[in-house]
Amino acid sequence: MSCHLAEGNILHDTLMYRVVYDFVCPVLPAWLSYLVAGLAIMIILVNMVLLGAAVFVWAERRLLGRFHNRIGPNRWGPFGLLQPIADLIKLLTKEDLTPANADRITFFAVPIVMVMPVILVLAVVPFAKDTALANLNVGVLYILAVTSLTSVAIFMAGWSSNNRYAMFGAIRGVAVLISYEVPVVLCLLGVVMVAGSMSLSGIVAAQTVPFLLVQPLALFVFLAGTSAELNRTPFDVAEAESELVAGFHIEYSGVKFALIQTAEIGGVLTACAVTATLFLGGWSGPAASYLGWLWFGIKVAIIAFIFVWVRATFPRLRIDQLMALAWKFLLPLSMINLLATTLEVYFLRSDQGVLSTNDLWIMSGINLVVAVTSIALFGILIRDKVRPSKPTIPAGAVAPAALGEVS
Amino acid sequence: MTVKAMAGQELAERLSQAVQESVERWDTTTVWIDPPRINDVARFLREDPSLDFQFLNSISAVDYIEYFELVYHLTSFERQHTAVVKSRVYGRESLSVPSVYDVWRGADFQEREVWDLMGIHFEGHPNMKRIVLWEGFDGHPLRKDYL
Amino acid sequence: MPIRTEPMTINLGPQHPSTHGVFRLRVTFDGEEILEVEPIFGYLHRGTEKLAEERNYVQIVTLTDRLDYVSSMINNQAYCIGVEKLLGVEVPLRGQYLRTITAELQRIASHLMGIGFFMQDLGTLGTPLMYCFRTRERILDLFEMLCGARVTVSYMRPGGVFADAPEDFWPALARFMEDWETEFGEIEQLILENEIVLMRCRGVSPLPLETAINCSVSGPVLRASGLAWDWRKMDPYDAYDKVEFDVPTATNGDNYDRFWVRIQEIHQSARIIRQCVEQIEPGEVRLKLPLVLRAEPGAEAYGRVEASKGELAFYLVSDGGISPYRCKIRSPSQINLTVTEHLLVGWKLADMIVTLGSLDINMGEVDR
Amino acid sequence: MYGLAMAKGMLVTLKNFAKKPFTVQYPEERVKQHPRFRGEEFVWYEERCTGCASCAKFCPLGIIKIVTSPSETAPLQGDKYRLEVFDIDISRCMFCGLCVEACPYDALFMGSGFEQSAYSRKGRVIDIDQLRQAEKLPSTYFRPQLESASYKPQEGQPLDWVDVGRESWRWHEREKAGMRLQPSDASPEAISIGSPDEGRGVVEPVNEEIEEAGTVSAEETT
Repeated sequence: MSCHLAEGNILHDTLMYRVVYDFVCPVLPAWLSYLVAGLAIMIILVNMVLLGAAVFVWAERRLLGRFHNRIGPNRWGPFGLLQPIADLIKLLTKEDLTPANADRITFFAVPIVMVMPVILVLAVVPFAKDTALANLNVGVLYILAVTSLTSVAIFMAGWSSNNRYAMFGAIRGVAVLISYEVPVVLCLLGVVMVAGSMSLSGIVAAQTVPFLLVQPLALFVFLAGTSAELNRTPFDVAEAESELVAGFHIEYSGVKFALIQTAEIGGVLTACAVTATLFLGGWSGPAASYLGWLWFGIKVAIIAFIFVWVRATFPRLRIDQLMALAWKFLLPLSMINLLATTLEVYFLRSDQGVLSTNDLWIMSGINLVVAVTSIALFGILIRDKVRPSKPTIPAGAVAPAALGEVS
Repeated sequence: MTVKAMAGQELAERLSQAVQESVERWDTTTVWIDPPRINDVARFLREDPSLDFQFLNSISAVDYIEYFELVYHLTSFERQHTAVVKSRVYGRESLSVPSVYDVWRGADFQEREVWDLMGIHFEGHPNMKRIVLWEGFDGHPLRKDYL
Repeated sequence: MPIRTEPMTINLGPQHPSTHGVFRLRVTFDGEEILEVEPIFGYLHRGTEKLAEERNYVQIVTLTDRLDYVSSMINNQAYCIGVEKLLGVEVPLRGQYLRTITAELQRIASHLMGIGFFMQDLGTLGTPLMYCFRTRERILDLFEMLCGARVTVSYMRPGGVFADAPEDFWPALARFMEDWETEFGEIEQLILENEIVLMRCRGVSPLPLETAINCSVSGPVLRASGLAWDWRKMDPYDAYDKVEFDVPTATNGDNYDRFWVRIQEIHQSARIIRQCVEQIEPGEVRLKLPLVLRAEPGAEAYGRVEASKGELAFYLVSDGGISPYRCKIRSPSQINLTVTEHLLVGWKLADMIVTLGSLDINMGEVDR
Repeated sequence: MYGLAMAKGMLVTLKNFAKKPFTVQYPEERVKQHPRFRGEEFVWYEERCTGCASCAKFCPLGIIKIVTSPSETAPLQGDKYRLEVFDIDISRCMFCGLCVEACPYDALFMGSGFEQSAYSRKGRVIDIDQLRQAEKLPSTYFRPQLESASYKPQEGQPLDWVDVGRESWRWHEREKAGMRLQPSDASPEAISIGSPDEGRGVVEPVNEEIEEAGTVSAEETT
């Protein structure tokens, strides 16, 4: 019974998979152990998303509490750590309502379609050295493709709920998702170009200098774009609770609502993981061969903190302003980044097409200047349109001057 | 610099000159208007440059059993004076007076409220329906005989 | 070829997170744009005016607390001024100063709520709101020290205030006035210049002065449109003629101006409080009036104050009995709503919420 | 530059992130209550109460129900009315404190509690026995004599009826001397004063003796 994986298999060089495969293959036929190992890893991954979402819910609520100068949930378990479990129990025991006029099949399918991409994305993210479910050589492309599914789910939710608020939310959500795909894709092109690889492991390996420094503009655009795609303030127009109450998921309750929430929060975690991988060097760090998990976790936590921080600070943009931001601000920025990176890569790369660490440092210097100047330039260009001429207090004014002279 | 209340007599003289047979009586602070002339008087009060009552503070209605009294509190920002104009509507059933909606938009909700709670109908108001109570409510609760 | 669109009618409220209570708007949208809007209210109607006809003059003070429940001190003041005009009495000087101080503290608290919920409507996740509440909480603490209640205060009585401030009130007030600047400075730094706030509010839903006056709009909304009209200046009551303050005005009357005027008024209120604390002298705080008051038959009074939301007035008519014959409440929130249609039509859904927030209505007062 | 104020705002929130929360965790930790706090569980001193029902007349909601019966000795010896029913419907009470303000004999005080819940509305009607047995921790609301003695109800020192008033009243002395007789079983017709409407037109005496405030000294009562 042959027990080794075929060369060229996309799974063959991921440590996680090999460990499980080697464990089961002595007792099972090859095809079955192939399947069993895959299933085992999948279960681990799904649970990781759920657990991660639970921890993130708790962390976000605690952090938001501190940002608001209050305590935050602290009743269940030490520091309120069991709060997400209490929430979950509440949601699971709630009545699961379906509106009478809803499109039932679509309505039912939405939570599943929403959760799926989140878990699928994590399949290609390396958590530590050689530890990803699939070391896909088109990883970045795969991520972009899979995350686009969310817009379908949002539109399904809005349509099937047969609720006007939900419809509003869905239309807004789809518009935002589609617009923000463009700058995100363009800024990722820069990263791919510098790394010379589309596989996430390859990108991590290429980061002898973290891409945070090499591609600051891309990081900025990527963070803004992802937070728009994840419906987080200041870009949360699709579920704007002060306008649309809950937006596209207004009719969902119980288990379905729990799944949608999981998808959203898991989405944030996934975005943090992808950002950490693409821009902060993923699992790399001192003693990364066995502490990779730790470095990765710390980087994800930092990005997540920034997400929460931004969420705690800013008001929401209006939908047309949000579109303008995507097309007039983020898109040009990512174009500039793409242009600068292209030129740098063209002139700096060696004959084999590889960039050395020195080259990366040079690039990061140039790109920092490019980033600061271009953001400042846009800032100054936009300024006059929104900066108010300050109203003033008339000194001791009482007379209704605006009405004309007092006789 | 403070606002001063306009004397009733002065206002009454101005009004009786401008709008024929509009003033019923007056005292030191108040002028009573003949109900059908309310709209004309209101327009004059707002448009006359020496009166210039651009601002309608409030419309109140008081139920005195034999009659209802409508009270208009007015202010002029430019002249910095205030005035009280009243109007007595006799009877209990199907009362109707002209609306001042077209003179002061601010009368919109207040007239509707007077109709809702006191049962005085304002002719010429474009949206004369109940405001704080629901459609189909029986009676007008602020009347003294409403129990 | 133009795309054919169909108008869509939505009932916004009465249960909606940002209608500030049980307010309902029937809105017709074309996409995101508002074609038609009709405000519908009355869900919180409690018949205060009818109830007032059954209570004696002092008991009505407790009803006024519940009108605009975020600025009950000013409601008390308006009512008490009405009754004093009806009786033709004047409050002792210390009583006047105490009323002015508490009313201005309440104005700060009310405007803080206004600003906080305005920011909430803009879509912040509660951060500015919580900072506003932090400051408001300290004001409520001062109120508890004064009169034993935090929100429904019933502090004032016809003829003054019910009791002098306890001794530890003055150091507490001084401490509050010291810390207040930095706390509020933080809020200002967070929101006043924020570009997103500017983008969302500048030039949105402007209210021309002509319309504002014709629609009987008052308070910060009127001043944001450019008219420096403040009843505290123009018809001084209590101690307002003994203190100096400015009337902040803006010119455009858009959402940002309304919000900006509120922030500036908070500063002016603090200025008034400082002067009052300096000027106040020991003495009587309440006239010796009978517990059950009677006014002359046929007497009437229009007691008006500049409340935090606009001109709040009580029109009282007496028939010589122990309760007013008629007690009409001119509520600024309700009359400010007259401009809703003018402000909202043509703007977007998101702007509508912000505009409602900038009008700073309170349903307890709209419906009474 | 555009965006600077946003960065400034981020700094503000970060600064507040490091600050101590201003809220407190309620059951374990409480905000400070002030002595004037108007709260639940009215403090009632039977010894001081004459059953005049001023409180009931002055209650804006009419939630105080008082039934008294005159004792046999009342007309001759100036003994007070005997209270049979003193019900306060706390579930409708709005704690405005007007009943305390109306009491001319300092017999009724606000309490300082705020956390007494019950499963039924009936359970929230405080009757005369509960009022008798309740711990006497009067709030200083509208009682300047307590305030000038800097009494703090939250610190939990119950006050006796002799310590709370502005002055001693005649019947207190008589009661001390044992002059009060027990009423006979066949009590005369009870007078119920419940709704404020029945109190209409009554002009209460001015109870404004605030300047002469002070706690009752030992000599006065003995």
